[in-house]
Amino acid sequence: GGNDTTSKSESGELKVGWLPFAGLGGWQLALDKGYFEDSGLKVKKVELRTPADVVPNLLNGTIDFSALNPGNLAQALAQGLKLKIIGTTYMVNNDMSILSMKDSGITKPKDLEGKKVGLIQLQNNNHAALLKTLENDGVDVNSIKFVLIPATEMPAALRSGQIDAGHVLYPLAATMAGETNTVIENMTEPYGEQPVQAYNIVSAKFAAENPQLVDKLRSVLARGNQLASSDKEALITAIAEITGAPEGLIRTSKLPAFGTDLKIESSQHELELMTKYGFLKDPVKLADYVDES
Amino acid sequence: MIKKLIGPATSLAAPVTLVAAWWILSAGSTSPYFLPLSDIVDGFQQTWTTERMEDDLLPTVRALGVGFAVAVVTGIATGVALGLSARARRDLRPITEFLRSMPVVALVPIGLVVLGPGQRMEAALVAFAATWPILVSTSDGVRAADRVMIDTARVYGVSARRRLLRVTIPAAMPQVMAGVRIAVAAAVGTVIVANMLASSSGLGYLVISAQQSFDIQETWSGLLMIGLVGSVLTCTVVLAERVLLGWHRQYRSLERTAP
Amino acid sequence: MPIATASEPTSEQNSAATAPRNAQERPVVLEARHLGVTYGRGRSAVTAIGDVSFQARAGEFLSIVGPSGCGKTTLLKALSGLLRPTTGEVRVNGTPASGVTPGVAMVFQEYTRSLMPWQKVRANVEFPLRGTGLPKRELAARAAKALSEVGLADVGDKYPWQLSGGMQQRVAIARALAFQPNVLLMDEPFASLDAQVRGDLEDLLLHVHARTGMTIILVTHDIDESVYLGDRVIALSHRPTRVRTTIDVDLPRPRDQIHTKALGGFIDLRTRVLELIVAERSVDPDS
Amino acid sequence: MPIATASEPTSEQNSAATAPRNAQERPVVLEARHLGVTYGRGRSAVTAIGDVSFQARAGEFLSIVGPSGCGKTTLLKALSGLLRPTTGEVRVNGTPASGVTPGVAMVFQEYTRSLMPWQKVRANVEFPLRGTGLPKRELAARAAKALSEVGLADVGDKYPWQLSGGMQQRVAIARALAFQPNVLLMDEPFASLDAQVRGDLEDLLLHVHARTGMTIILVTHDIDESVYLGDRVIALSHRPTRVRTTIDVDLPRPRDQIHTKALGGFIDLRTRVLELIVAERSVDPDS
Amino acid sequence: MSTRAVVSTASADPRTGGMRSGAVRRWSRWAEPALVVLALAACWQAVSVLDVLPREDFPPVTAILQALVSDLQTSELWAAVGASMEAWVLGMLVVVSIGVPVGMLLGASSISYRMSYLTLEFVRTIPGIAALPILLFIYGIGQDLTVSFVVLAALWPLLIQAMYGMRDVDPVAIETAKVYGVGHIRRVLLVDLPSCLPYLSTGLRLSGTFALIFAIATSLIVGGEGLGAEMARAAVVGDRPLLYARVLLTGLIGLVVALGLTTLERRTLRWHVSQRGAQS
Ligand SMILES: Nc1ncnc2c1ncn2[C@@H]1O[C@H](COP(=O)(O)OP(=O)(O)OP(=O)(O)O)[C@@H](O)[C@H]1O
Ligand SMILES: Nc1ncnc2c1ncn2[C@@H]1O[C@H](COP(=O)(O)OP(=O)(O)OP(=O)(O)O)[C@@H](O)[C@H]1O
Ligand SMILES: [Mg+2]
Ligand SMILES: [Mg+2]
Repeated sequence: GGNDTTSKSESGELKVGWLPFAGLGGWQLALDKGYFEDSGLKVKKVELRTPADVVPNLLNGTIDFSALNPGNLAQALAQGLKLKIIGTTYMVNNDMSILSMKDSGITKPKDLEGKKVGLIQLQNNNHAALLKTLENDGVDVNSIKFVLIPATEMPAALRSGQIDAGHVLYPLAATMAGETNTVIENMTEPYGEQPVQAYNIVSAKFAAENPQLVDKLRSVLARGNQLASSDKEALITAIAEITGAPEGLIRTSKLPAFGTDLKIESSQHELELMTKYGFLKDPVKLADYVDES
Repeated sequence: MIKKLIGPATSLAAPVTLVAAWWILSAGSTSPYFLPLSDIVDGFQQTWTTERMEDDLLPTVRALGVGFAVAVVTGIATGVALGLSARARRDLRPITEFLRSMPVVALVPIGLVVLGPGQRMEAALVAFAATWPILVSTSDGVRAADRVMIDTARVYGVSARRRLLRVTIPAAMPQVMAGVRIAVAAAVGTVIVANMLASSSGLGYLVISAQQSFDIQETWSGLLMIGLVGSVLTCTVVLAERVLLGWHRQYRSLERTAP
Repeated sequence: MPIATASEPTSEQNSAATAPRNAQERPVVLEARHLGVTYGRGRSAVTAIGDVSFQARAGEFLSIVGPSGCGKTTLLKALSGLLRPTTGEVRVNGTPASGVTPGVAMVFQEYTRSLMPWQKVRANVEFPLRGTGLPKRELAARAAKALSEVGLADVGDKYPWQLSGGMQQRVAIARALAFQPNVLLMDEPFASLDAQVRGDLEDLLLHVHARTGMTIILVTHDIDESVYLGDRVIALSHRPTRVRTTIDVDLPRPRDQIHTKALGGFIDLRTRVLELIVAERSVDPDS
Repeated sequence: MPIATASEPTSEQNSAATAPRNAQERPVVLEARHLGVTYGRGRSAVTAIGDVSFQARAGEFLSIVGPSGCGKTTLLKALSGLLRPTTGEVRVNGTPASGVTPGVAMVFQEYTRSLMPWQKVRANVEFPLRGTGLPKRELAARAAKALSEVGLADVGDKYPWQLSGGMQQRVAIARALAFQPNVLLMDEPFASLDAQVRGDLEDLLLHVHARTGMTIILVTHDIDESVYLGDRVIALSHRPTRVRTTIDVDLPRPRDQIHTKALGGFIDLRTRVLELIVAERSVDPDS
Repeated sequence: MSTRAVVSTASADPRTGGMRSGAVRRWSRWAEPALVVLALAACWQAVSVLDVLPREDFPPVTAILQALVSDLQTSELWAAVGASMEAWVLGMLVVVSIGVPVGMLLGASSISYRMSYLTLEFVRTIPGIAALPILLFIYGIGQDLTVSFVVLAALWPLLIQAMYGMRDVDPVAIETAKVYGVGHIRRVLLVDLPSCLPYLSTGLRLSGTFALIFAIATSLIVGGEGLGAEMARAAVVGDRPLLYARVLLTGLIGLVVALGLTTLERRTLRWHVSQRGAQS
């Protein structure tokens, strides 16, 4: 089994499970501005590829903290995996759209009926939100075929006509500007304004053994997010650093929002929707897993 | 009579012992990823309903079967060609070695764009990945075929085609079969990767979605099923091998039994 | 080789069977012209055959003798077209040979390795006949006959590696006989046989030769055998090989073990060949 | 086999060299007791050896003759311990053998396949000696001596597959000689050699035998050879094999090609053996 | 490729090669493969330029090469390649030290073969990638995980080839060694191992490539350091020329590894039938 996370001495190095998402802009700023050092913390990035990799690495101590979306988080908690929420990483900011190619003739949700739609993950909170949006528009969702397409291949799949519409992430969406129609502007609309897209997560064991460390971490990450929400230029630089995309491209992309509110309520609503569509068996109460300072 | 029973008994002994050990050792496990074997078995039964088999097992098996069959044919055909001609081998080496070292993940985009997500793409990727081990082994086996035997056929004016089919290929058969067996693992791996990355159903999809929703029990069910599918494919290959290489087994086992 | 000449030996063979046994009148089937074979290149090159020329006429029985390692096997390979000579050429029916000569059968010295281990004995014997368009029945009949001629009527259903060395050698001979070639090349075909079987097979060969009029070139290290069987004995020198002498064997045919070997001529001939061979140094000159 | 008995032959061999050549007095080194070997099981079973018993005394030279496919190779394999007999037993120095007998060398009938193609000739000859603790120098010297004795002093640096059939056979013989075994088993070791080389090697064998007093069991299909070399000739019957007769060869030693073969006793003996063999049916009884 | 054409070239005597002059031979040894490569590159160029496949997603060769050249000048790339190659070397060390002895052991005796065979066949066909969740939990992201993937993928080809090779050792060679009293260990080293070499060499070439694929792809699939992670980086921002430059680099490394192993093979198998043609 995994190595032990015996209590980290206060001087110990923290390992962050890093994902190449713009949503980690606040964290990047905290790193760049030396907020960790200010609190006497040292951090090391461990690069991960997908949110699913976060949990096992947290549990076996390869990483100490990371970010996880509410859907995956709920699924993990429902399986009895011991995790704690210690803050908000970032929020959706009208930045998740369904696009189609200009010449496809698909311009509105109704046009998607009987078509193939590419998603980067199936049966998660975003998928549930999309279904709800479509239903709200009176679309027969059963006639739509949702297919899994790797995020990086979404533009290619659209261009070659293998899918009719799809969820294109930033900054890739920006590279397709001019080629596409926006079929659905904001697919997370059913979750309200700026729902939380990822929470700061630690393992329950880590939280129990290092309460002071967690407190420090919480405040450092909050400081980063505050800067991210107030200083757009700094944020763009940070995102450029994370994704490697040119700043110009980022400037033309929609960007996520940063804040510190936990918004557990709206997340709980997401879980209910997921349960409704059968993506989640057990809508755990997220509030029970928040690690209060 | 007893001899007949001892054979299967020895081959079953190790797996039975291992499973028993696993069962006992895992019984009290509390680790979230290492479930007690009893839970895994329960999960396996729950997961693999008829419906689930149709949705997730069948497409994968079909893509695997088609892709593998294509790989066997193209692998042997090209392998024989390359084994026979030093010049073709030399001229194509940069290309074959280059393609052979392509990770399937890097090829998914091309498959996706050309064939679209689905079984056709999966089968094509399987065919691609599984061809190489067969090709390499076949070409090596053909090169190693005994000269005296081939010269015999040549002298008797046996046509090139018959010489190939009746002398060179049978002589290369032990190597070819080794390649085919290696290809089984490559094929299963590839179909799972393709499933995971760009399919909305299938065994790989089941595992990845179980993983993403942290359903460890279902992950294990998927894993076991993958092992089973692979084993069935291997058994088919082994059966084919028994038919094709029956002589070889007798030939070699005979002297091996001497003290 | 053009097809026209390829079919020639057949007609010649038929005529040879009835034609007068005057060797000089019959056409040349196989000819070596200043043949030379060198293995390898550069410093490690070994010249196996230096310069060998001779002719084999249709229906002739040629024995070739020579010291161990002198290049007899190499010569047979060159004659059959398996090996391209380094210098000189092989002519088949007067035309320079290119590739393997059709209608040739060969019994290899490495007989164990020339049998396919995955085929049973019968299939091994039938193997060269398959794909020639011969009806299945005829094919099976020929194989069965050849096997019983070499005294192996009952092993058709065994694998070659289930047989003794001598039996395997006989299977290889049966294969050559069943093929009914125009030219039969044999590389020490009786090496692993006991005296009795060897004698029987020598007589079988004489019989087949008389019946079909095929051209036979036999490499042997048994002087008695070379004289007993051949129309001519070609004695080769040490490496790099040349033809040392050619001895015409003017013993009457049909021959048989008892009478022929008792003839004064036979004794004289074998002594002559023996002397020739002893005159060569007993082992490689460079040893 | 216990080590104590394993080392015995060496002392016996030394004493044998000096001891009076009275066969009856010397200890039995190798003994076959009601030996039987059956290949396969059930319907396809082939009984190669029916019931064979004989003894080989220290320093004795035994020739074994028998028709092709009768089980001579099988017998040698059983004697060496490579093959476990189906019935009966092999005794080494009076103890039932289990596994391969130490101090035995064997020249295989399939000599081509018994040479390792990845080793050059010299390494092939040295192969059994390596790991015996022999100093490198001694090892190289023995190999070189053995190679030159068989007339192959200059091919040490070639691979076996670069040699002719007869040369490969001589390499296999050189390997056995360099090993300096207590018991030497040879399976038609001269089959691929020309008369001259064959005669030379026969004499070499006689010489080595006289010098070291090793026990030699030679399978051959050449009657002259069996009588010329052996102290006794064991004639085997057809399959399932039994010992047909044992003939004591009371020709004086040292022997040599010219004088021994001219002796009246030699001619008589070879005729007797020949008659015995001819009395057996020429080919397998079931054919 | 038609069988007939290939067979006719093959049936020509290998010695015919000797007829051609050395210069021509040397020229054709490099020129012909190069021409084949050029032809294929030209095909891709055409496919891309003519928009048979979307040009944005499948950039022309020229753009890929440009990206490769500039990429090769960054130290990040070399660090990534270094990490991947380290995983390859470590993985191969484990693979060789387990695969060869275990494979030979299994092939040597029918009893050990029978006993292990079902278990092995089952375990072997579960691809490492499917066991990702479990492995990830055991090792966490990092070089250990990559190496374990490499081993899982590359062990079997070598092991199976070793097994088959062992079953194909000439019985007469074994009997020869036995009769001369060559001990067990020496027999394995001096008879079995060299006999198996042709098989092992095939296995090594297969394993080497599998190992390389996984040494690189693991960081593409699960993250961590390596060339795969660099590919992912290029993919995330949609820089296709750079992505394909890195894929191309993967293939080039594969080529180098394969040529290295082939050279090794030519050295160690000088005696083997498959190499003899080259000498005569
Ligand atoms: N592996 C085997 N499986 C089945 N039968 C075998 C096997 N090896 C030998 N035999 C049979 O056993 C008999 C004796 O074979 P063996 O090789 O001992 O004969 P031999 O006396 O050495 O003959 P030769 O003089 O031709 O070499 C033969 O009839 C042969 O068919
Ligand atoms: N593949 C090869 N490579 C290099 N040298 C070879 C090769 N084959 C044969 N030779 C050499 O060519 C010479 C003649 O060999 P060949 O086999 O023709 O002799 P042979 O007359 O048949 O001898 P034997 O009576 O012993 O069978 C030998 O000296 C041998 O070493
Ligand atoms: Mg020869
Ligand atoms: Mg024998």
